[in-house]
Amino acid sequence: MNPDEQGPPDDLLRAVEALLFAAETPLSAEEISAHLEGADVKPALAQLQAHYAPRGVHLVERGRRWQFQTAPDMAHLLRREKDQLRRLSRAATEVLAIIAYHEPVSRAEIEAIRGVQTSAGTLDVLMEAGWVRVAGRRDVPGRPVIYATTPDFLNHFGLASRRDLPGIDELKAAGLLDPVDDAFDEAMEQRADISPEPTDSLENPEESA
Amino acid sequence: MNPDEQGPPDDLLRAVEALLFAAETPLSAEEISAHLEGADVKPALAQLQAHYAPRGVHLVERGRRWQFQTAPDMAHLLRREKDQLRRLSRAATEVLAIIAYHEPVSRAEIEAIRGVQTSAGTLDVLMEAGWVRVAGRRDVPGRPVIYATTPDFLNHFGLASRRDLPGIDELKAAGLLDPVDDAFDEAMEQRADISPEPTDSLENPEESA
Amino acid sequence: MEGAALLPGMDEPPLAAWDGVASQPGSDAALYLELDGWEGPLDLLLDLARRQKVDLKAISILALVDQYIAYIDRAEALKLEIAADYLVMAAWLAYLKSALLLPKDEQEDPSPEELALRLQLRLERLGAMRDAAARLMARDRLGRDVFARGAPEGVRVLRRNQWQCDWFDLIRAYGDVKRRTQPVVHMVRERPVMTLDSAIERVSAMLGVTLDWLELRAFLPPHADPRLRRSALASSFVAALELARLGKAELRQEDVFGPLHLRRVKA
Repeated sequence: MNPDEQGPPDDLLRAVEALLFAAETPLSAEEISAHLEGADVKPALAQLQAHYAPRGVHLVERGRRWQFQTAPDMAHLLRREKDQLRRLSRAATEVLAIIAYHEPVSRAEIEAIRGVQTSAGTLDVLMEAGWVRVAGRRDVPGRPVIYATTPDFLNHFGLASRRDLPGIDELKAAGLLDPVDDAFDEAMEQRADISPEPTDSLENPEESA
Repeated sequence: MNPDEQGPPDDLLRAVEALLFAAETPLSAEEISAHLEGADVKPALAQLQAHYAPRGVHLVERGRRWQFQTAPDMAHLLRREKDQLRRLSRAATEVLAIIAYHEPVSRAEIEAIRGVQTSAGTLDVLMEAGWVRVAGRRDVPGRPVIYATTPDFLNHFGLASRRDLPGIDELKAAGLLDPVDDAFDEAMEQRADISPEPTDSLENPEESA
Repeated sequence: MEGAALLPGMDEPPLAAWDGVASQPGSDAALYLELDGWEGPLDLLLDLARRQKVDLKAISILALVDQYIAYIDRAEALKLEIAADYLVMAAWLAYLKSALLLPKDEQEDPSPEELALRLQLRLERLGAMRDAAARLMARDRLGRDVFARGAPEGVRVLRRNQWQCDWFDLIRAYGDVKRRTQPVVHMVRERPVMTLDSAIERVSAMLGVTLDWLELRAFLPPHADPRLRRSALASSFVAALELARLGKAELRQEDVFGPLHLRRVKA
């Protein structure tokens, strides 16, 4: 049992629990606090999270907002045929990933990565799902619109924040989120440093064939 | 601590908890059991009910169906009142003033004094504000409701009593009863004072444009 | 995915749906000719590259070029419709291959190695995002794997009106009502005016003094109350028109709205 939990829960804890159970949308600590005469609710949130961790319902934080949801291992019991999620096209899932990992990002930047034009419908689908929003314009000639993800995106994909995106640290460390031009310059510099006369595998198809 | 609860909850308990949490309607024990390969869920329901009894959310049985709901002593938290400052409309201010000067007064009398009809909403607003109350009925045919001000009214406007309201003579002295014609003339004179060469405007529109 | 799915001589079923990872291992021989299944030539290249089963960093660009061109050739042989961008890529890759095979000192700038490196970097980036998308989609998703409360009671914020009105508003409102409804006695106030007769008299008298043009304003009483001046200006203007009509004066105005001049007409 959690060491925080001894005896019956106090009224503040019960109040936070009741509010989060009743809420129709995730609530930030500030919103919860506003309902409770400005009480500091962070310790109660931490206690509740610990209390619910082994249970069938979990308390999760998504983009600084909190909500109860069923434990992931209960998915097989709860899956409902009637509200199957609409299947996203491959293009839409890739565009969503590119926006999430690079945000904010313009359409041209998305296309540079994918090597194809993005149909208007693809971004519309993502915006209609409430996962992507227009986040302003880039301050370059043409002032292109830039896109970013929404709090609903984090909520839907079970991410506490963008730092939770799968593998984002590794991708960043490997430079895979940098534009090709930057990576190219860096690679050329490294090559120059290591071997001024590189003999690389590119010329040697037999080796890897 | 509940004697039923030792160690972490088992999977059946967790499944029942998750199912009830995610359900859109109350579920009978049979319905829950049907989702869980016919397991006997009654002990789990009893355990859950005992577990949630001291918490902010209760598991309740109504007509043989089970559901989670906010603990009754926490229900008041689900509604929060927020003050919103709103300016009294001109019509409402006039009605309030008439009631203050003439109370107790019926709606027909208010309309006779104002010279215009008064919408029902206007009196509602004044009663919502707590400044006007129903003070009985006038003993005339139709027995119309009569209105008067409240102690809150005096309080809000910083009056010790209604006698503190300025009399007609004082209003006159303050220029508040001057006919509109006079007020207009006065305004014109003030304008003339400001621009000593008002004749120019006839011959030279560019200058004043 | 409909239409162009072809399995040259193989009995494997076609891919039912894209699953976000490279094609099944061992399917080299059974190269699916499904251009509809790829999101452009770069995507096809990435899929071919993934078949080399090595890190994208260590990929053989020459082998990749051969595979891509072979693939397009096969599609052409089968008379499949091939989008232009796939053909452009094929031509570019053929050029890249020939350049890579040239001796170093005959290579042009930018060197084919650099072009190959750029291609490899692009494939790596697209591959990273393709994998990221697959991992994202495989997460426990709200409404599919995890669920919010099915019947939340809801938390409501009720707005309570706090009405604002101050003492002065109240008193003024009462004054407005009283003023609006009290019986009004209209009295016309005596105003300082110059009558038309006196203006005609005054202007004629002043015109008699000189034969020069005089501006209308010169005919006004110099130190009059502003309200009298306004009246005098209007009357003097009408007087000037009247005198002109009678042939006793002439009027001149040089531009629209400009100063109005008048002078006596010699009798």
